[in-house]
Amino acid sequence: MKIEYSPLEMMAIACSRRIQDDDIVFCGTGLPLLGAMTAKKTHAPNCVVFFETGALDPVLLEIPLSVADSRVMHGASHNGGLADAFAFMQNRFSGPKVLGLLSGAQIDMYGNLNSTVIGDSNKPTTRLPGSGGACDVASLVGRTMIFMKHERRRFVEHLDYLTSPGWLQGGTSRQEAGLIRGGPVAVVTTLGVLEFDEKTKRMYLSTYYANASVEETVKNTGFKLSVSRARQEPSPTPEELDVLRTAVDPFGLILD
Amino acid sequence: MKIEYSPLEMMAIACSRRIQDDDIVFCGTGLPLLGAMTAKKTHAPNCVVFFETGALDPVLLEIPLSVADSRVMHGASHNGGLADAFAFMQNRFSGPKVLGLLSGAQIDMYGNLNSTVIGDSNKPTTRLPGSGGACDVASLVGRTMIFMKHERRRFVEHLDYLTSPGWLQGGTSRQEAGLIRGGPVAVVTTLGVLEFDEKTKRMYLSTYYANASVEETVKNTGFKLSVSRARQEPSPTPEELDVLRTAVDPFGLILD
Amino acid sequence: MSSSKLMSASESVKRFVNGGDCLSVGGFTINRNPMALVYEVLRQRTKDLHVVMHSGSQALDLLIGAGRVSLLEIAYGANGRLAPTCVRFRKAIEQGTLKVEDYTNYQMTLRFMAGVMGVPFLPTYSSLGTDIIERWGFSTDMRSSNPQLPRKKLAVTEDPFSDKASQVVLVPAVNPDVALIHAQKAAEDGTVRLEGLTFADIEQARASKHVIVSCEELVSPAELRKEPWNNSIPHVLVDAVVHQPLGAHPTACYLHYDYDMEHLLKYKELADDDYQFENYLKEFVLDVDCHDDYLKLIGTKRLKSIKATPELGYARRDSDL
Amino acid sequence: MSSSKLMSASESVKRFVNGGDCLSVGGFTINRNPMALVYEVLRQRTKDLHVVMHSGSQALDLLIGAGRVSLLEIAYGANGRLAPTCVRFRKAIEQGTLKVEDYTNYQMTLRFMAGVMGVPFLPTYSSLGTDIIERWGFSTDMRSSNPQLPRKKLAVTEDPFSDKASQVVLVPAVNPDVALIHAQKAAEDGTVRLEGLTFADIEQARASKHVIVSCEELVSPAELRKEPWNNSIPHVLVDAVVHQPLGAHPTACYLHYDYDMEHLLKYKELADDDYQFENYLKEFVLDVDCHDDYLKLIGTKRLKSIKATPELGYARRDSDL
Repeated sequence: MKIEYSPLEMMAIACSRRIQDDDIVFCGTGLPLLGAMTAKKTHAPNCVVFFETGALDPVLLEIPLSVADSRVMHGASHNGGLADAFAFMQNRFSGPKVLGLLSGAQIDMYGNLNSTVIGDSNKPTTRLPGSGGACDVASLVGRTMIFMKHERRRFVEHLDYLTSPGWLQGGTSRQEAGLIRGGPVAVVTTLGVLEFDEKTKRMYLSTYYANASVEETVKNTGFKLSVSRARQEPSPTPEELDVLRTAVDPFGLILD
Repeated sequence: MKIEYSPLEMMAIACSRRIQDDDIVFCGTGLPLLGAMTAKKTHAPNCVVFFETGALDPVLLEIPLSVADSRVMHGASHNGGLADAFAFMQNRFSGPKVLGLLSGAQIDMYGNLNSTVIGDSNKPTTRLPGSGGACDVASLVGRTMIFMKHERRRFVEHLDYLTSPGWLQGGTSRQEAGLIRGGPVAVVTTLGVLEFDEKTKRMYLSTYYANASVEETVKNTGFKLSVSRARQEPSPTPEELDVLRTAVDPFGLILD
Repeated sequence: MSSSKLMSASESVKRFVNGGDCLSVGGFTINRNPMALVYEVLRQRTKDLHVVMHSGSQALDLLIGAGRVSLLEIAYGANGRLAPTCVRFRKAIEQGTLKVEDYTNYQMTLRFMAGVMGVPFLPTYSSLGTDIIERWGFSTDMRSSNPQLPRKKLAVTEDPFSDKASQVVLVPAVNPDVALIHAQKAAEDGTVRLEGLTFADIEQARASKHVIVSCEELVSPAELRKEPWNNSIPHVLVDAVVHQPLGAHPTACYLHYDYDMEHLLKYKELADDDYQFENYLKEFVLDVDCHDDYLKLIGTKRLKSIKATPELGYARRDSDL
Repeated sequence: MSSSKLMSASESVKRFVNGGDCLSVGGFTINRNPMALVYEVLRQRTKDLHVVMHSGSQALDLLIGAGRVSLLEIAYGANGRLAPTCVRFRKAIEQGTLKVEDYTNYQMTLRFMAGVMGVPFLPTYSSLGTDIIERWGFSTDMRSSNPQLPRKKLAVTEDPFSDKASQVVLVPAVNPDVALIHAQKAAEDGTVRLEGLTFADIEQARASKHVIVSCEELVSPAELRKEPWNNSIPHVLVDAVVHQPLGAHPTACYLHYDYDMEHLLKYKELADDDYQFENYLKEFVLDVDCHDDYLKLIGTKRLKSIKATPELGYARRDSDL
């Protein structure tokens, strides 16, 4: 029997699979949050969800629509303010344990993100919301996973504004800039999952979804993409889909 | 009718008289605290008592024996931690409103204090408790008042260790060192009250108690003391003494 | 003992907010924006504001849309998933009518903290290697002529305690002229208690010269002073206390009400059109006398629908279905 | 969901405190010293400790008196008015058996805060022009051979945001190996709630690699998680929870009991004599199996006399008269 699922569901599940049981998962809202909630309700029951607004390990009875939604804190172990939450990520003991889930309007081959402006930063064609906590998370936590719509205009050779640091100019440039740890480990897109070469820190295609293909991925990427290591991402299991649809987003607030 | 009173009572009252109704009074324990409590119960009902442990504007039902005594916080408007309390003193809006009450083992002619060591700092004859918050208060608040036993060995030409800054080397040296405000305005001793020359910032005798004299003060000071501006400190009024004895320290915890 | 600081929103803004002020607005995206106070700032035609905040949303968007903001230092302008970028914020920057300086949420928080602590800067590793450091929104000329702007956006320096070359970003302090905060509880003496998420409200208040606090519940000083360690701002730092239930509408206030999703979505649509935005501003703010009259426009039915379930602090979604 | 971190004091010290560790002790002078945990450190003969704290008192004095401390970074060593200078602390420094580095209370607090924040330093104006900056207790050699010591005691630097020459003191971060904290409430998952004065306990805990918390009351995680904004330390940062009523005796624990003035005054007297101090240490700590047995030595009559009056949080003095 073939199981039907949407690209958004596949993304949430691809994310979920990459979350480990001992991760402290920094979440924004939307799909990344669904990924974390799915992980927690399947293979990683001990992972801890954490928001920049300070709520740590809440019981998410309903999906928050902002990290400032009162829903992020029910049953949490602690709610500090922003100062506390970001200190937790910069701290030498807790910071390395945090997996940050991020997204952006543009991404380059080293996983750097733009969420500030499209066009000239002093007279932009499109103004975006700005960093918020994204640059902080990308700078400070142990590792990050990025969510992107896989479109050519988003996967660009040069960002219009480098808001959140990935591997900067690749190689050892991130450490050389003074960033103390971290960097992106995966980019979960609407077509597949990209990872970064251990040495060059350039993005390559790691997996493509059953509904997508290597060619489609290449066509929708604005820079040269290595695909030699690409394999197919396993389709969602019935359990994964069931948890996502009935326990994580029953009202289809994000998935519909 | 002659009113009997002790030197300690006179000190507490001399302090009380120099507290203004809009002061936020940083208190340690002991006599300075009695001074602040007396002021609050007489001419300065709106002055706010404040401890480095964070309690602001408490109702002091009993006299605390340490700034960490649980008695410092009953009915307070706020209890932050140390970080909060010291930030309050360094803050550009609240800091200038704070009057700090301090004491020390040694004082020099510019109102600098030593509460760290007697003798060589690496091999002291006597180890004292250390700065605690004294150096912070002396550095950061709008003005300070100092309590001292008036003894020659305490009023010294050279401190063994400069723990808490007064007017440093006098004149404009305090500002030149980078301290943003503050400095001592009075030294309340067992014999009288000393103040600082507006220009040179050298200590001079401002008032002597009725039970003491100018000569006694000079004899007990280890550096040359200007006395030309000295007048007699008015004796405690019956009201001042009554408040101090019955409402402030009824068990004689400090006064006896 | 302390005299009462209780006054109307109108009186508080008249006394403590002036044209040209550096204004800090509390809350975070769709939560606890001090809307009643900001509506009053709009009504009093206060101009030429310099706004400093971290994650701005509804309050900020109205101030910008009404043309009251000339300088903005900020990390984020969005209404959560209800407006991925605040509409009037976006338009004003795209049209070049608003000068903006981009920081991160942590950096803005550190700027307030430095202001609280009375130090010129605080350090962080965040943003090393990014355009947050490289690109400045304000020119050196602007900076040197305005004492409320830091001389430099950020400064990168060497860590003097490290053996090896190690860089750190210094973030400049900010001390706003006035902070507007909406709290769950306050007392007439100025003691304030926030419940739930506090964001950077405490830092924003403590860094500012003047603080206006509106509150859902006005309680006695004695009640708040029973547990002083649970209070958020001491009375001496607060200039005005405004008792205004539903004072954060259409944003949320934990334990009291949820954000008004319908209102915010409608606003987002209207805000996209200049004429309709003007009408919205007139209808809901400028032509209204006070916040209680504004709440009448919203209507009791809507307000009832966003009322918080006590044990959750927000309005249960399934209860609407 | 999270597994239990509940264990005995003995087990917690065995697992998380090692000889040579940099140890941070919570509380402040006569309040909330983690005595049960420190007694256990003494019983387990842990040696060569490097202690970092702000205002040390009874816990510190016993560790020093027992010869377990080789390095000390501190602001204050006194028991309030009960011992203007801690006796064994004073003797050890006068006899040259203890190396000490003097900071101020704010500086020690900033050192912990910098550790919490993961930054190398924090700035302050405090101590400019004083010997706190000029005189160092540890040599450059000691510093370069011990990675837990900062390369410099303090560093004075120029403010890069100021037009005129303006100096500021940078205070180096400290990240202790382990923090010992005594709290009013904790849950087996590691969630901790302090009530009343918090001192720098939260910063000390958050800066440390390992955290052991003893508590008066063991409550369910669900109870503490009802008001997460009133919790002090999140469960993920705590390694061990020890349920130990009267765990701060003879220092005070707000809402539970007062300091034991009689015991502290007697201690001060005994501590002045080497032989009597050794006897005290044996009688009350080393020869005792556990804290409950220690409490039996103190006796129920004394413990009853220091029991807190509920509405005050301390024991009323006039009730003894």
